[in-house]
Amino acid sequence: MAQALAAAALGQGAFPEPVSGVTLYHYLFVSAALFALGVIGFVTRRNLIIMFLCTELMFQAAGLALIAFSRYHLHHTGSAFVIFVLTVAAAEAAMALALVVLLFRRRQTLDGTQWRQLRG
Amino acid sequence: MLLWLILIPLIGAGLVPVVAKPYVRTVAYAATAGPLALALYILGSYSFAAGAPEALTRVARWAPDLGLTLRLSMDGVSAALVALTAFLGPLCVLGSKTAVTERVRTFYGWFLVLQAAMTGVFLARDVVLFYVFFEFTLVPMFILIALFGSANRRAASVKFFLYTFTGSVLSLAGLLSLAWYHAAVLPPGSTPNAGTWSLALSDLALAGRAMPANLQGWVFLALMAGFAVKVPLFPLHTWLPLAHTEAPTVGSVVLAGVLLKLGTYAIYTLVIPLVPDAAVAFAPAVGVLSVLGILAAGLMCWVQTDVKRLVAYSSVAHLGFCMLGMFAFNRSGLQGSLLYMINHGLSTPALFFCIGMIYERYHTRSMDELGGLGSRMPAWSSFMVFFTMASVGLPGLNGFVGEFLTVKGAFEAGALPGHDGPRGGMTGGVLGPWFAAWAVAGMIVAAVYLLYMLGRVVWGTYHAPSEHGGPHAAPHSASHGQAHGHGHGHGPDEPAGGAHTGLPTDLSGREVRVLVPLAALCLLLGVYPAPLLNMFADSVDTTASLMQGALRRAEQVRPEAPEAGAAAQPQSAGAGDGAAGSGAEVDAGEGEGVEGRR
Amino acid sequence: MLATMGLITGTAAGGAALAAAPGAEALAGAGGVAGVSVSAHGAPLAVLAIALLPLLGAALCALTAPLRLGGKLPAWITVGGLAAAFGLTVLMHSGVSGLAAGEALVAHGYEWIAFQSGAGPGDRFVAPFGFYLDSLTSLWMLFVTGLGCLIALYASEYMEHDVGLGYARFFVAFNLFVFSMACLVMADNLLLLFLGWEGVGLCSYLLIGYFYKKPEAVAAAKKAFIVNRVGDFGLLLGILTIFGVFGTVEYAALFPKLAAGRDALGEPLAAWVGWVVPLLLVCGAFGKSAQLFFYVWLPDAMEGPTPVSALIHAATMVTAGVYLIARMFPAFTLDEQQWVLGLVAASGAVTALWSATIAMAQHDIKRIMGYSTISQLGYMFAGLGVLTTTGAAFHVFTHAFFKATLFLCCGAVMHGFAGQLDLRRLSGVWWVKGWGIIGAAMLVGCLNLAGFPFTAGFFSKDTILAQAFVTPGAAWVGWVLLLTAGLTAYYTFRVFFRVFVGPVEYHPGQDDHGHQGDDGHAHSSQHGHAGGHGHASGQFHPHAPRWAINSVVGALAVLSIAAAATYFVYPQEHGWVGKMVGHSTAAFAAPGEHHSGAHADPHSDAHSTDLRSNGAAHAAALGTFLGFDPHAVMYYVSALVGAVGIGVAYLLHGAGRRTAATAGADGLLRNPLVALVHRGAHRKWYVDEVYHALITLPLWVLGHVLHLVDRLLVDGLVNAVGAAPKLTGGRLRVQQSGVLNGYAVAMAGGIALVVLLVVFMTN
Amino acid sequence: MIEKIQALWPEIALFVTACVVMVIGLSPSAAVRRLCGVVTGLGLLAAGALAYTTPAVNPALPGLALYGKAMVAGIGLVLLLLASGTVDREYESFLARGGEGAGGQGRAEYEPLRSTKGEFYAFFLFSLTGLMLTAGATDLVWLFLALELTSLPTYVMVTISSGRDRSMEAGVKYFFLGAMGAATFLYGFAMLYGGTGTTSLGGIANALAAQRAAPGGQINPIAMLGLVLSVVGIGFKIAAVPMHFYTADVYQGASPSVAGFLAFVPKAAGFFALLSLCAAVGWGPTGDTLAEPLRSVLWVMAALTMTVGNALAVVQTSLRRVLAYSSVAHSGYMLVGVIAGPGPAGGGTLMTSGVAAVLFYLLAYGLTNAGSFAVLGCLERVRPDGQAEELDSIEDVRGLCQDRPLLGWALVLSVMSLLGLPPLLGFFAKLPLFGAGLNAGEYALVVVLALNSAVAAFYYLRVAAAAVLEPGQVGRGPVSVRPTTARWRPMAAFVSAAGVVALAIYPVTGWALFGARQGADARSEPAQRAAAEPALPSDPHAASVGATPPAPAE
Repeated sequence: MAQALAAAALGQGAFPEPVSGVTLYHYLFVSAALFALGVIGFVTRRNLIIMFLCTELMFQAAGLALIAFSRYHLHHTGSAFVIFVLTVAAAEAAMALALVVLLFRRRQTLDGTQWRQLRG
Repeated sequence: MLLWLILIPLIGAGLVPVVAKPYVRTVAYAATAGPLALALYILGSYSFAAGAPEALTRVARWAPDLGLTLRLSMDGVSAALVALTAFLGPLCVLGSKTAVTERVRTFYGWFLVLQAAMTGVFLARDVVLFYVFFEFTLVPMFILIALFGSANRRAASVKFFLYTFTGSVLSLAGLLSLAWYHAAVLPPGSTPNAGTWSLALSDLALAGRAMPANLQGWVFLALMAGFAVKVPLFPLHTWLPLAHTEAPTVGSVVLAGVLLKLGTYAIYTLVIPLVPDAAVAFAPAVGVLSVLGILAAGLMCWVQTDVKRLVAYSSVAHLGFCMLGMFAFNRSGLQGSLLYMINHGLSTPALFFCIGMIYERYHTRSMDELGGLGSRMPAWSSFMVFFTMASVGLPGLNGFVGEFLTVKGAFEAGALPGHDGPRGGMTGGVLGPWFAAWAVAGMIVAAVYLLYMLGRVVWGTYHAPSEHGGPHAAPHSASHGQAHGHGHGHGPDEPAGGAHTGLPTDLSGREVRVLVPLAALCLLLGVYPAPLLNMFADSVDTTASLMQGALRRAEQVRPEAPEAGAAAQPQSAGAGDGAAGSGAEVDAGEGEGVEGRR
Repeated sequence: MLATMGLITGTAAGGAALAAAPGAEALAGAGGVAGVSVSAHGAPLAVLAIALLPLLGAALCALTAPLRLGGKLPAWITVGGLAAAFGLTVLMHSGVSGLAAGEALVAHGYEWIAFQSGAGPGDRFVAPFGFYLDSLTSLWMLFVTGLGCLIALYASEYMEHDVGLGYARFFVAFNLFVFSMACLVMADNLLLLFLGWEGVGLCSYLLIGYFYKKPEAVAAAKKAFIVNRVGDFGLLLGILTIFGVFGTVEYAALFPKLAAGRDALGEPLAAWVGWVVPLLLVCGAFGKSAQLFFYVWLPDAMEGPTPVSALIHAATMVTAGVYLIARMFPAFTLDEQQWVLGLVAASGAVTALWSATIAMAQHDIKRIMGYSTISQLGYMFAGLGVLTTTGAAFHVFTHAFFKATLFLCCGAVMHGFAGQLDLRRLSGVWWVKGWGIIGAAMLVGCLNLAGFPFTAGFFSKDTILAQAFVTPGAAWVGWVLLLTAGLTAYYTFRVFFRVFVGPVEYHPGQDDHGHQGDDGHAHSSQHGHAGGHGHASGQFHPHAPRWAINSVVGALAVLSIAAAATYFVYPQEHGWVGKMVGHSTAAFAAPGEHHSGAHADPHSDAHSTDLRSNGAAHAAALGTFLGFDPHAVMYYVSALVGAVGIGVAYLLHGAGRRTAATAGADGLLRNPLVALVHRGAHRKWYVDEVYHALITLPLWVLGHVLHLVDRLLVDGLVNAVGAAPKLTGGRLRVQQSGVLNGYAVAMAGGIALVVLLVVFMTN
Repeated sequence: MIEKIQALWPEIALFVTACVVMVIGLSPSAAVRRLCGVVTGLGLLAAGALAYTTPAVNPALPGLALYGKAMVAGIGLVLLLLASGTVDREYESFLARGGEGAGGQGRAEYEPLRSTKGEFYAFFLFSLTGLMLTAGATDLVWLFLALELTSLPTYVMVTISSGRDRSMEAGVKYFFLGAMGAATFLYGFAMLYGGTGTTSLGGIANALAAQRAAPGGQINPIAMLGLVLSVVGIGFKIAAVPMHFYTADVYQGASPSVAGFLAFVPKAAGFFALLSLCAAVGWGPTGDTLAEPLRSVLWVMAALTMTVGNALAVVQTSLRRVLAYSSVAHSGYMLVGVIAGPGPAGGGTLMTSGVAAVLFYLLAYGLTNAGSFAVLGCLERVRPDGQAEELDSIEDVRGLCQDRPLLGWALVLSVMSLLGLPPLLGFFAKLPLFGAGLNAGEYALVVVLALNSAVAAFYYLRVAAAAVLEPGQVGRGPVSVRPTTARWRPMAAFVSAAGVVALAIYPVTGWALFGARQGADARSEPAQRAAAEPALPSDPHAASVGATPPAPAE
């Protein structure tokens, strides 16, 4: 899907010289796959840590796309963006782990679905 | 001065929570008498023959970024309705003296707010300002019903609020779409302020008339969504019987007296002049609904056992006349419709007052439980009969004039067959004799149900619920009758509803003072409606001229049908429900008749 | 109200001096009216006092209740006011009688309803409070105020049980009635006529329901008002149509247009106007005058106090329909075919016969009189229908007197015998001490009603009968009326022979004028007659009428004889009434009238405003009575028929009667066929039941159905719409499971949908 | 560089304040700790003042930054009043009592680890810093960072707000779903960057305009996908369908003070971001429509958001959930303004500008909503086990107008204003949305908006009715509702109520609206504007702050 989109959108198939064998499509495909995996993992897993890792996967999918585009456009904006994304991801990771620890201390479980007192 | 009409009750409402409890009612009297005096002064010193007097127009800045202005003005129509509002105010305070004994501050505070809001509606000449007042009447009314009503009050108040609120939000959308059209679509220069954002009624009226027909139609529907509910136009009326039945007496009085008029007034001021072509296009439908309302609500009245509910349903029927006259678009109809607003605002509140007085004594409104009060309460019965007759539309009392003129308007808003062009009184339009005929049939029904009510409540042998009946509910033995042989004329010293009401058998002087002004006005307006007719004349003239123009336009647009089959399209659609079969002949004539108008 | 009077009369007296007002007004009116007859079209405002005096009387009577002015003050106020009004009317009559034919005086009070009704400068709707005075008005007003005054006097005694609040209530309504009737008759426009029309309906309602504790009285009052309203439906639509076509409701402007057959724009009328307008007006007239389909209210109206029955339901109000048709007669002759008049004649004849049959089988003497009133109204309508407005008006005039006499006699009996009205429980009343005048007056009334030769009733009935045979195509009407005349004589004298002559026997009635005394009324303790109406017949003493009743009844009896004299006053113009009618809008030369030797009057054509070619057309095919000239032989025929009726009545009810309850007629009832017919007639041919089943019940059921629909369907729909958010919310709430993954799935699904949407839309 | 810094003075002020607060919050002296709130307030005041120096950074929406920052500072003050006393109430009173009770020792030592006050206020300020940054964002990177800076502290605030399980649950839901939302819009940003080749909003606008101007006239599908994903992802911040699921759970679980914060701050950030993105796309050359399918997505989101939010609110019994779902619905209303755009060039008044409508609505909503949550936060219900909990159920406010008239009427005013009942602030906020929607030709959406406004009456009326109509509880058996010890919170309620009324009265409305219009003005033409409105006050910033008297916290 991403391939088709990119083909339609950018009208050109190949990266500039150094990595000409691999096209933007491939990167975008991988990125989309990563994102989809992240989503699927996020919705199917119950373990909070795994769920968090899945969100990291989504972040990194975006990061991958950014780098691919950055290379594609031949400037470093996207790469710079990725640095920030990594930073934020790290901050989130810290918070997530803190939260998980807090929750675990309360309930002795990492199952996210155990927290369902609030609903309706 | 106009601002004071609104501010005095508001100031009163502000004082009510802070003054000492015994003075609450005094404040309420003052805050309702003030506007009444002011209104009388205005009526006395200004002539409305040439539209709104310059001195009674006030424009102030409010929120320029929203195009909002504090634009108040008073023409003949609003003057009359403001006067009606102000007139009912002190009577309500007087009439609620014994009925409201708990949470007095809340009651009078909100009542005064209600007075202010209703007055504001009639004075506003900026559509959003109008809407602000229009909506704000809901809150005090909601509280009055929900706090001071009877058993099922909560449901009634919620239904009242939600139903009317829902409709009026759509009305707001309609009003704003007019403003948008004025600001964004209308080419600058085509009207004085075209191209600028304005919410002034005068600007929007010009904009609305310039709208294409289909857009007008949508705007019309949006506006009517709110206002027709308020009127209430059949079949959007179901909130009304409930609200009336459950409301406290004063609530019903104000509801019937003024609040319903907000709807008809809004249609008169905001719908018809703003989207005249759509009004013409929808007039047959409105006409049919009005007539249906007159007849169906009338028949429904007849099977009620709750007397208050009966009167509530009768309001639906009555307002049907009002709408019918208004959508006749001729001077008779409009005059009648406006007059009807005032008249209904006198006679129906009076009936509610009467019923309220009974309810205070016997704590029931069921005609199965209570009846034959004529022997027990002759004074009350006299008033009841009087106001019922005003409501029936007896000539010589106020109800008749309006009723006759609305029916006359509806009759003339068509053409008589065999004559090309309007004859004599005929003005042409989209209603016509058949609408009038059904409406007049509604007058028969009115007699049926109102006399049915009189027959059960006033006439017949006395009976009342025993647990509340007080001393008179004792067995009707002959000796009892003898014992009270002379109690007839001097009932006032005998309590009827037991010690807890402290009310005399028949009306107290205070209650008589509530009813006498209403009766006097009913009679006066019945024999001498000229002051009101003159006050309305200018406004009616403007509207009627406008609408006759719209009718002509509609005529030109309408495809020329070859033969007598040229029944006006909306006409045949409108008459379809009952008048169709026998009305075909007349319809055909009308189709021809409306073309060659003067 | 006083302010209104001041406004109208323009005199200071009206506004200021409350007590002195009647007198002052009367004087002013007298001078004014006398002086005015010379002026052509303006009349002094003082004639308005004819209507306003009763109104003032009503106000004063109403005031006596809260002021606790006891005694018979209301009655005296009423009698005085009406006497003054009568005096004014007489003066007005003298003024009006000097007018040329077709001329009228207009007294313009103020503009009741007036406004600009169209865009043009002349498009004004005006319905003034003003009076249109011509001889027709004058004729009606003379007996309205005159009879009103007399009957008020009668009522002052008759109603004495109710001294207290009810007394005042009675006289308020009574006065109001005269006011309304005056407005009806004297109005100078159709809308004011409508005011009077509805006003008399209201007063009728209030007075029928006077004994409001009797359920029958309340029901009867309601019925009267509603049936009248049904008629008013037609009248109001007629008024609207007239305004729609002619652009005016004022007589002064309307009649020339009607005469010319032109509408408001001066163009010829469409054909439908000629029958639609009369038909609508007739609808109103039928309602008020209790004609076919509408008559059901009138018998029930006998629940009211007898003076009311006499004044309203016999003499005046019920003749308003006749007045309306007479007044608007030009509208009835617009059409070439005049089939509406044919309808009027037919329905009049059928009503006359129909109600006469019912009257024959009733036992309640007041009801018999009620049905007889309907029957006589049928005569009047038939007279109108066969084009003798004169005959109709004359019958109205004579009927007013003799029927009032009859009712008042019945009322006296009722008053004296504690409400007893059953002819099987009363006998030989004439022979009871103190009842002489009543008995004699009753005889006079009965003779009149039966059409005994040389009574007033004889002449007036004869005029109609003869004309029915003359007018082409109406002969069957004549036969029906003739038959009815016989029946009338029979049932009239049935009453007379059973109640007033024969063995003396009486049983008191069950109630005291409907006062059950279960409330605070206790009348008996107030006027010293406690026990006078004791319910045990053993000690019952009839309560003989005193001076007021006797004098009024006597005077009326004399008047009803004297009325016959008017027939001979102006022979060229068919008597005094004929002259009056001939000078008014009702003038119409009935076809063939000039054929009659006795009544030859070529002038009458001169008054005919609108006959156009009709007279000639009709003249070609005038009817005869078995080959004789009807006008010549009808005297003898109707006298014969009347005599036969009286004779039969004597045979069946007079001869050889021993007790009150039995009579010779009882033997007849053993014949099953007769019994069957008798039962049918006694049950009023089940018309009430049929109406109830066909009209009332379906509408009532419809009301319930609508109410159900309203509550379940309309309100249900509203509630359903109102419940929609709640239902939606309930559904959506399931999604809000509180489970983290569930939310994630929903959000991911949403994102996926959006992505798909984008892909779909961009490709 | 110095220009960039100039645009950030308010943020810098807040950041510095945050750092200071974090430090003094750990002070062993209770008096110093008490200063946290005051310092925060001072910081907000300073930021508000400095906001006036903000230059027009975003060419598409030059006024947004200034207005946004000023408004954030103003509403921030109200939120601060509301947030006061959220954390450490029990601990501080424990210390004040000298450690009696729970601790058992004779004298309690202050343990910095047990105190979260400093952090809380610092997070409060960080979040507002992020919000201000969002308002001034000119670049996708900036926007991403600002949004995350806004959100991350709120996750912590939710979790620590009440120390109960429900807060934890709220925190975990909020955090995890928030991370998913963030990933979504990040992925969208990546695609947008890919499709346009730049992260600068101005650059993106140029690129998109060029794509549209090219033959074929379509926005690059990748860029469009990016836009839509960004919008949907940001939908989490504004609690729009389909990203609304967390809302009620989180608002209910967090303490009312934090819920009030959540209802405004992320929402405002989301709308700033949405407006910036949509401005980059442009509402079409004549200012009438957004590019498809972005418009369709927003349209569906708007319609669904209002409808779902209202429908869910109708069936709630918890007042916090009612307010939460209503906040969803309000987002839907505001999306109408986003769709409508700034209206025709030079087009007259606020009534035609959807952007201005959104900005004004944010102000009104923030103020009003703070009031309603403040009333909840002012009171607590004592549960049978002796634990006290801030109000939750509608039942708890029964008879409030009789028991505590000031609070009760403040609640009623807030709720009625949220309903949009004239003549309260909410009505004047909703009015421009109607106007703008009509102006953009979105008739159907306006009808949906109108009907939803009516549906909203179902539940707001219920709340108001419970407070007004029910008889008071005081004097009728045991009273379970009592005031909390957070003394400043009632002030938030009163300020909000006063604002709800005052802002409806000329000329205050004029100022506030003028500010919103300035903020929305896409085409900076000061001279023209001055000519059009000669009599308006010259200080727009004073307007939005002016309605909220500066008040120190704690």
